[in-house]
Amino acid sequence: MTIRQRKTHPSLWLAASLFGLGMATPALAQEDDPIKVGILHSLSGTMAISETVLKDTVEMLIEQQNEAGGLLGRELEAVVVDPASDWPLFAEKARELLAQEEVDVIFGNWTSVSRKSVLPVVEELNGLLFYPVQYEGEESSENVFYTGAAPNQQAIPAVDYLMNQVGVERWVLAGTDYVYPRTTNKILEAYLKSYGVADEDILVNYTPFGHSDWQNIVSEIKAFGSQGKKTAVVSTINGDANVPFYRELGNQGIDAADIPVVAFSVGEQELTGIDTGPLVGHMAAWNYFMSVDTDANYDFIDAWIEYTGDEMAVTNDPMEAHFIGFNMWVEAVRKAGTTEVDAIKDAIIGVSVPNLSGGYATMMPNHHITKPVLIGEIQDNGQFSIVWETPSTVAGDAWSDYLDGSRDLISDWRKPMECGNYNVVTGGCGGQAEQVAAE
Amino acid sequence: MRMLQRLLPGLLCLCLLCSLPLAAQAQDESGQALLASLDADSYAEKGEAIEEIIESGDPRSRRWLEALLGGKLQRHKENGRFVVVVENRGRHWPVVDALSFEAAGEMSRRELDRVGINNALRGQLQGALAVLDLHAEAVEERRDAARALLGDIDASLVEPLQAVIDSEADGEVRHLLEQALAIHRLAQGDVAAVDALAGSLNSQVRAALTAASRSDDPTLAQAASAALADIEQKMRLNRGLETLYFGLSLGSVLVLAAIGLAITFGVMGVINMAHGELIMLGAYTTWAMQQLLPGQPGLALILAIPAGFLVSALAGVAIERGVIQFLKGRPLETLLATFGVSLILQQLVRTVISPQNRTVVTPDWLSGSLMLNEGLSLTLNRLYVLGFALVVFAGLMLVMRRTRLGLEVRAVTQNRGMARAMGIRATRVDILTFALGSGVAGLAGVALSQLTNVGPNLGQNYIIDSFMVVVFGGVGNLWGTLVAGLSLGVINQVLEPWAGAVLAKILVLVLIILFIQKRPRGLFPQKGRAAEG
Amino acid sequence: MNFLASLADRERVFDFLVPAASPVDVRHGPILYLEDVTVSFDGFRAIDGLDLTIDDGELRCIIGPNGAGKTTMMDIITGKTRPDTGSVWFGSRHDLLTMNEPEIASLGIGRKFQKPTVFEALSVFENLELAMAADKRILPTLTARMSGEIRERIEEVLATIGLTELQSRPAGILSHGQKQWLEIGMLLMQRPRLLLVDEPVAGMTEQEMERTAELLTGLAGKGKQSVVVVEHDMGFVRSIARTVTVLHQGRVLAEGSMDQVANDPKVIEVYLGAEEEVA
Amino acid sequence: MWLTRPFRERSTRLFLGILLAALGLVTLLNLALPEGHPLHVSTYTVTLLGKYLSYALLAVAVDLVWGYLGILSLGHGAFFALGGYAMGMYLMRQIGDRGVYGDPVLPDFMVFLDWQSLPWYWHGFDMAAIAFLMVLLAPGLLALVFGFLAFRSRVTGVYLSIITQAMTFALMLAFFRNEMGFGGNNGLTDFRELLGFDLRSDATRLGLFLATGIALALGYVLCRAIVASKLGRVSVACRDAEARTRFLGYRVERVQLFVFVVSAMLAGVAGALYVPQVGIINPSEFSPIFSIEVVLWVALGGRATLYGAVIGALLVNYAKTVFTGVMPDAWLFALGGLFVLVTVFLPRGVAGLFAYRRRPAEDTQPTAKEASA
Repeated sequence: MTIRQRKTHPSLWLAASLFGLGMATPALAQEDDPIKVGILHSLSGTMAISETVLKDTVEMLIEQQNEAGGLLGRELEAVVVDPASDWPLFAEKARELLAQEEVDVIFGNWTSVSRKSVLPVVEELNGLLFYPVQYEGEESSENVFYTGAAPNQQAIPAVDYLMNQVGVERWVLAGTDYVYPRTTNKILEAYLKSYGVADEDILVNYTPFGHSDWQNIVSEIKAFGSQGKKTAVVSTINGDANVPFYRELGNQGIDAADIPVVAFSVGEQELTGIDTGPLVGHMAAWNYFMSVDTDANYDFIDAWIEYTGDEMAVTNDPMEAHFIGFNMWVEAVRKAGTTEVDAIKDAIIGVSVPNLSGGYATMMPNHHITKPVLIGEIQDNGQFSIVWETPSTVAGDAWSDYLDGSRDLISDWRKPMECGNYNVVTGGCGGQAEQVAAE
Repeated sequence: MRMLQRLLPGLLCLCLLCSLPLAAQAQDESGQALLASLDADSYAEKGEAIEEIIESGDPRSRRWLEALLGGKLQRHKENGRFVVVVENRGRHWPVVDALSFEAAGEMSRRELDRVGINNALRGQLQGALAVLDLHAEAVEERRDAARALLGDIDASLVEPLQAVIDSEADGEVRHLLEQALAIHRLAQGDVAAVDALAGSLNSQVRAALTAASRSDDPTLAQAASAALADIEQKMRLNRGLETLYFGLSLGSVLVLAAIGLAITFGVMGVINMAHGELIMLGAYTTWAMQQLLPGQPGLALILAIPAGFLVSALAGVAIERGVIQFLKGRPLETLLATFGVSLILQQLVRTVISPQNRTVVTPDWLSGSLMLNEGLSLTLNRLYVLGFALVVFAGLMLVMRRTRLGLEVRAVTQNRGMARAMGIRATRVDILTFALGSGVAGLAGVALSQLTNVGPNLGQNYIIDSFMVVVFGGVGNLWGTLVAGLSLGVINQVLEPWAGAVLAKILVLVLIILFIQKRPRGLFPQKGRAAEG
Repeated sequence: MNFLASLADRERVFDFLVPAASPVDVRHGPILYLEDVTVSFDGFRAIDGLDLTIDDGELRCIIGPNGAGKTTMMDIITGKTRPDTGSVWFGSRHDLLTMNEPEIASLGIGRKFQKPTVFEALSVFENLELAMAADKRILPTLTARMSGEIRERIEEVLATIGLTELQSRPAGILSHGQKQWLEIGMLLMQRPRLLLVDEPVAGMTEQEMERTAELLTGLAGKGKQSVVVVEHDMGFVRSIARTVTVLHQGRVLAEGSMDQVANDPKVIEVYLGAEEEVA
Repeated sequence: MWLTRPFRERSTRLFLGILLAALGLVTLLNLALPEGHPLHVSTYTVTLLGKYLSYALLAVAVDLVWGYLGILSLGHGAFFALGGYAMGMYLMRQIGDRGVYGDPVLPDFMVFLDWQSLPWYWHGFDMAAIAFLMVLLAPGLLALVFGFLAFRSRVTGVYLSIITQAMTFALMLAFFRNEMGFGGNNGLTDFRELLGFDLRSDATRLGLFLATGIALALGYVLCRAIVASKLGRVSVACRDAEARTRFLGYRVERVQLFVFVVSAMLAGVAGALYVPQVGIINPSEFSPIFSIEVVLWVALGGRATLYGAVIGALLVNYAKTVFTGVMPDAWLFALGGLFVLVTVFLPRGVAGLFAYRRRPAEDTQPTAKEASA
């Protein structure tokens, strides 16, 4: 891009001399400023394990975009901060990015709590946030775009697969005790019961963060599974706790053929920390796997390996989510011809860009996107082999149909509704009415 | 298993045929055809294809099936050639030709198309291979194969298995196979089968009986539930032992993590917040060793024990010289400084190695579990860790009690001035003591690498618990640390089943608090006038 | 040494020589009464069936070889250590075994430690202020103010213990002897009925010792303080002793005037004998 | 009047002077100067400073017990968080039916985890008076019970430190549990207004900042008053020679309990002021590491000086903000290094640099013998 600058500068000087500095400088300032892209991912603390790669991903995408000539003829510039896995710090840093750095868009967050803590700031300062991780749903903000999976894009199809293809009758819903597993399990319980699964055939279990001693729970699962019915474990266990969990599974000899485990938070990145030998056959449900067999994916992988300089570097679902989100934003900016937030918010709805699994992702009016759902089985090389996928893409549903509170809510940010939680029964726009009006 | 009756003859002859040479030409065509049929779209067709392959009795069948099972049987997209991937990490894979099994150079992921399988097929393959294994040389393999067949028998297998049983030398295998058949008969509603199964603790058996106890035939249901009740009796003892084992194993982890602290903190009075990171260093050393010795995880692990000790010990010396020596008699300052050190070490690992967790491979002799009886088996890795913890503790006791160093350490810690006066080089003792404590932390890391994440946060997860254990046991008392660690572990595991993991942990903490009220100086306090002050 | 003179004329009564009003009941009999007290640490019997009686206003010296249980005895009286068996009465009304240190202290039992312990971070003046007999509950202490008359009392004691010019310096910088005096001064501020003084003259010069002797003898007396002194220094004991108790292995070995015990064969054997050997 | 005593001290007058001046200046620069003016203090900065000040108050509370009572509490975060939760619960109830589900009573997280009714301990928090009372009571009571048990049985030194740590750790795990009804890991967030003021308006932010500043001033004066009183000297006595103090007839455990509870309440207030400014309260405030960090601020600023605690808190947190911005990948090196260097080279903390008279801080440290005992 140094070349680019050499190209632009003389011409600008020309412009300046022609129209006179007074007129030109404001325009010049406009033209010359790089477009600032905020990256809000933890680089230290407990979440660094998962989030650092996402920071690198966005930086890579920005680099590529600049090599491709930037955006609207302007450079893209990454503004990286470290919220250090500290939730209040997330809010503070978001404020810093929007108020101080005046970034045009933010890519960031992993945990629900960090998103929740950033949400009010982004809404108050009217920023743009692209959130790349699968989450519990039950949220739709005017300023947030959810490029990760909502429950209906991950959990429910996975359970369908287990029920119909594998013939599972008994269910263990094991999760870390926080809102994503809680909500997902609530939804799944309701869903399973709607298919006539009896209470005694569902075992729900919650463990603290970073739980490292799984002996009891695994043996409990073993006992639960030895009741003569096909049993499966639906795991919403969070990052760190998975390694000891899978190790214990392996050692207590729970084989995928007997009791398969399908996980929603275990991807290639997590598997790099596990000796996958004993885990072959256990499953995960995502919208993307590194093993997806498309040229788009291979190109992405090559670029990533080149960028990180690590031949063994792996890609995962949230990275694809950022890939999609970034491209959608770029599209929207092109479409709107500006990086001005409200323009983007209108422009981006309906934008569709290719995803890495050979299809297209479209931004829906509820700020969620369409994704295919893939089920993969763990291989001994830490990759997933895709054993099933939805025939077509699924649109993300912000408000689950299986929870009392949210059944009646829909979200549509297009005019005239412009509401994240429209209640089809009362016909009112939930609590945010006043607030939307206020803004 | 429904297909086994058709392929069993094939299987059996396969074992005989294995060595017979065939005309290479004919082989290739037939082989290519078989493999092509494997590369079908639906899993059902693939199932059929697998049967065909086995029936064919082709000598390469076994290697094909294993390659298929490992997801290593792949097809070249352009020329449709089948290859078996040797090593499938990274982007470019060394492969061998699937027909001739001759090396075929490297191929990129892009060019290859995997012949995928799912759990159902995996089960089918494992079943098939299991039946093959019934004819294996090693009795252990035969036993595992027989065990694998439990609950997977259907009519087709009854005849041949009967034959196998008669020819089988090993009693255990015979017993298992008979049970396998009994389960099958039970499923057919044969009440007599219940007696054959009575008393077995095997989970498959229990599953079968539970199913039977739900059957509509009252006599069968009644008999089955009776047998179940009897089995439950035996299981109860098992569960008790199991919980105890869980507790001890958790305890041993706590002890390992804390014992080093018991030295640096308990004996030297240094509140070492970087202790956790010293553990982490030990774990990373294990990882590094495995990187240095690819393919020999076991050896690497063994070597990691001294290496881990050394690395952490050196780090300890660095910390002692660099920071702690300036903070003599100001333990609180050591807390602050070492906290800083721990931050630095964490970030160091993140930047130098990686913020992601590292894979530490578990060697075969550490994975799996030791089967005491059909119902109770102890996970090996934890068993080893438990033993390791005890060994480390014993070693430490020896050092502190029997060696010159131990004597000097105790002297210096009791009365520095006096010890000095008696010609003990206190500084040297400090360094050695701290190195010892840190080194032990390193050992803990090596052990933990077999149980949990090896990542930058490893230390953070253990530092708090470590302090709890040391204090609970009574500062400055190694025995206290041992007893405290083990008892806390057991209590936790006893509480967990009915309180749940989270509540159990909370209860343990509350218990510690209340206990300290009763014994303000831990389990093993120093008594007498000295302690009164 | 005008202070000695003033001590000499018995007409003048220093207010700090007059004990604060104490509920202790000494109408009939002794002020301190230990019976069959036994305590042991890890099996070792520090005190073994000890009987001891201190009369009101008495000055009692307690001697004995190391490990005889002298300090432990004081710990028991002041409630720091709980005996395994036996009874300890303060006057005829208060069972000390049912009370904790502050309660015992506020009953009017003051103690000076073997190793002088003063509040090194606080100034000499503040040390005395804290020691002063006053309402020691939380809120009164929080709102307490320095009245002129309190200041006077402290000044007096400062003069007595000869630390006037050091009063605003932190106690941490005092010499060993000065700390001893400061601690005695704190005792005086407490105005106790019974003083337990553990090795008061360790690390003092001859002259300081004399002053201490004078002071202690001056303190004791009917209706005034009773004093129990534990001391190794035979010379000092001889100079103040009226009655001497010899402890040995947690028991009373002998009791009586200095000369009596000095000539007691048992004592000579276990104690003085030992002394001579050492000497 | 004992409360007015501190004003006789030069250090206090100096401290209050600087603090109030700073408050005034910031307000002025924020209101008077236009956006973009080089000297303009943005609302972002104001909120940031507000956060620092609440941390400073917490640090003062810790210094009161650690510096003057010799109790190294590794669990003060618990009191801070409790105060925060009390405030958070009030703010949650203020949302009323404007939650996403429009439920008039239940907070959102309760709705979608289908709680049928409000748990009993949430009642009353819709009334400011009760909520603010709880800000003091909740930490106060916890401190009272915990302190009563601990001090009565004379738990001292590291043992005390570690059980305070155990306390906050247990509370953290408890609050992580969603059954507790405090929002689990997500905690309480998406607050709207406080006493009718819109939390998103700049005016409210400035107000909160000033309120925090004043709270800090009052808290500081209160602590000073205690320290300067005879009770303060008694607590120093407890710190340095507990047994001796007993023999002088003081109820050491009561002194400790009193100061401990006061300190806990201060911490609670700090938490309550912290929450509306950062907009979230979640169990991570209970994490032992946070409590240790607070101790670090105090040590770094200078133990047993009170103003040192303030300096430390401001310094460390400012450093954190800057480093996480300018050197996101390496800021932990900087922070860690800072801790090491200060402890090694400034044993009496930053305050030690300009301490004009000998500080008790570096004298006998009770835990010294404890730890090696």
